[in-house]
Amino acid sequence: MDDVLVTASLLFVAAAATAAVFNRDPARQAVVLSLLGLGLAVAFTVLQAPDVGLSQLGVGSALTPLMILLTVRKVRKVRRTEKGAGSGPGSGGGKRRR
Amino acid sequence: MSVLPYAIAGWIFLAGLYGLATSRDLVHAVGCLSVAQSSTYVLLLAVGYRRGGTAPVFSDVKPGVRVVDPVVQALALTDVVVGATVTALLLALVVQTAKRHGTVDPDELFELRG
Amino acid sequence: MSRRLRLGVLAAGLLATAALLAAAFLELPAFGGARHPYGDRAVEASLARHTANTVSAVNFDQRAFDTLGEETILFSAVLGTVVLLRQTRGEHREAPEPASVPPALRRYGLAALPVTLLTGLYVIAHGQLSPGGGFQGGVVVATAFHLLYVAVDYRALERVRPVGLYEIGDAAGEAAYVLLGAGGLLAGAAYLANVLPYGTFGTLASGGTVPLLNAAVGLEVSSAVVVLLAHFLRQALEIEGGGERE
Amino acid sequence: MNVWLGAAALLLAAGLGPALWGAVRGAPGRRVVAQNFATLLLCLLFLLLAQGYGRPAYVDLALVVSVLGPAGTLVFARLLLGEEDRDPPGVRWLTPVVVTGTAATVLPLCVVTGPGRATVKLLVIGVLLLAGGVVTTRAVRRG
Repeated sequence: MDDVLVTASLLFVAAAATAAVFNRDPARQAVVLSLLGLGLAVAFTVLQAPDVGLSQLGVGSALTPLMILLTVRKVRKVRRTEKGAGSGPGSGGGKRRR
Repeated sequence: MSVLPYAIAGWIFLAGLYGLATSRDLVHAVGCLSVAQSSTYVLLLAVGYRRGGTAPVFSDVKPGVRVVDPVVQALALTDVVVGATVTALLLALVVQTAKRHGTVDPDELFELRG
Repeated sequence: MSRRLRLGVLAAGLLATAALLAAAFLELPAFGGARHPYGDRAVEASLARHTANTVSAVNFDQRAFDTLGEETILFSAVLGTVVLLRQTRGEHREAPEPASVPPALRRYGLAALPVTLLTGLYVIAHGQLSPGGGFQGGVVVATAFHLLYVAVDYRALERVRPVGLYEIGDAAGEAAYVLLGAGGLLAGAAYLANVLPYGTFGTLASGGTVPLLNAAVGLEVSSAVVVLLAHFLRQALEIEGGGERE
Repeated sequence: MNVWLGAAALLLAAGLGPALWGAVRGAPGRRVVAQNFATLLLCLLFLLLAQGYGRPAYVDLALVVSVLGPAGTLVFARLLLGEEDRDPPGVRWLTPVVVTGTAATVLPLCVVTGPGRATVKLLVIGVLLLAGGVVTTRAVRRG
């Protein structure tokens, strides 16, 4: 039974890692990376390393996605400001959701 | 079964490298780097695993039972958290690049340089 | 270099790396083998010092100096991020518009914040007993505050999070670790040696210096993550203006 | 043959596998729903593993998922979903799946554990999971 769980969780991790690489849009990649983090936590637990699993859960479930999505938002904002810079002083404002 | 976990660690590492090298967006590249990094944790824990062993934490089992290797776990656990802060540093560099050059596409950045 | 040539070079490099990895993996001891000399000695040493969680014992006792290095990497990474993400000339701050949040979500955020905080502190405090410790619990504690941003409003988060205080907390955690190490020298042993009485096995006060170093790491990690996220949030939500271009 | 580990393997293959499939393709709304499913199932998976390995200490992982999982989904709901992602497909299944899944996992575990501190911890995790599931469904629905 142990071997079945180890194999299944590692295959899940390998699939999630491959999918994360082939999702080229960073915001959508963040969702896949969060699933990769959860999968790694399971794999660590079935390899009898709950300490590492906890560490991975803390980092992967909320912290890393939050940082990536905030970076994506900032990069988009900078690009928008640059594009609108020629058209007048009203650029860069606009309505945005937070 | 005896090399499958090592092979999976190798696969994750190579997949991460491939994504890093072909990335068209620096934020995506940072994500791929963290994928490649996670392969090291899988490899370390696979090396330390012992069949039929349990976690080397004696809060709810008696000392003397068969346990897996705690040394590799200690190595992996600190690196997971420290790795996240290094990811943050790289993302901060990406923000700075976007501000300076108005793009985060490595190819366009290369052309800007001349 | 053309795109096709680049892909060719990449493919050759990846294949060569794959071959090297395969050769190395075939020489490794088989997965799940019974022989773990370092692990067995680490468990013995940890039990001799009354620490139930041998992983924490390795981190904060047997390899405490290595953890000091890791902590310093963390500290410098945070320092670098803060420097890179500071407000520059030509940028100004604009207060973001308040978010409209359904009352149920707001109630959940306010109720889950103390529960998450408590969970994080529990994970830190039981580092030497059950799975957990300063690294893991610190991240949970820091995430707890950001429930206010995702479930309530950015301004609610800003009210409970004076960033300056957390910057001090980050430095204090690092300093506490270094000074606790020096305590070993004062007691006439080596730097970061476990010089305190080991206590009763399986209680919160067991393990000598392990719980103290663990708490120092918890303080540093939680403050560090709060500071990091504060700067990312400020850049993404408040700071406007492109900054100076070359 | 350990029933709990068997159930965990089944949950991993039949629960987390499809969740990964949903999270890697399609519109952001669909992906976030899949991510939310994954965190909720993960919590149940950790409870089953803790029982299967006979290690009550592993329950801490489920506790951490039950508070951080919803936080992660709320991050995506706040920063990734837009107006066009209102009411993504599959979201109406979230609450029923959470309620049945939690009841089907936590109640048998409580019976096996018997009264005591461990049961209280299990019930706390169950309540957190239900509250998190209901609230994240609302947040994802709004887009």
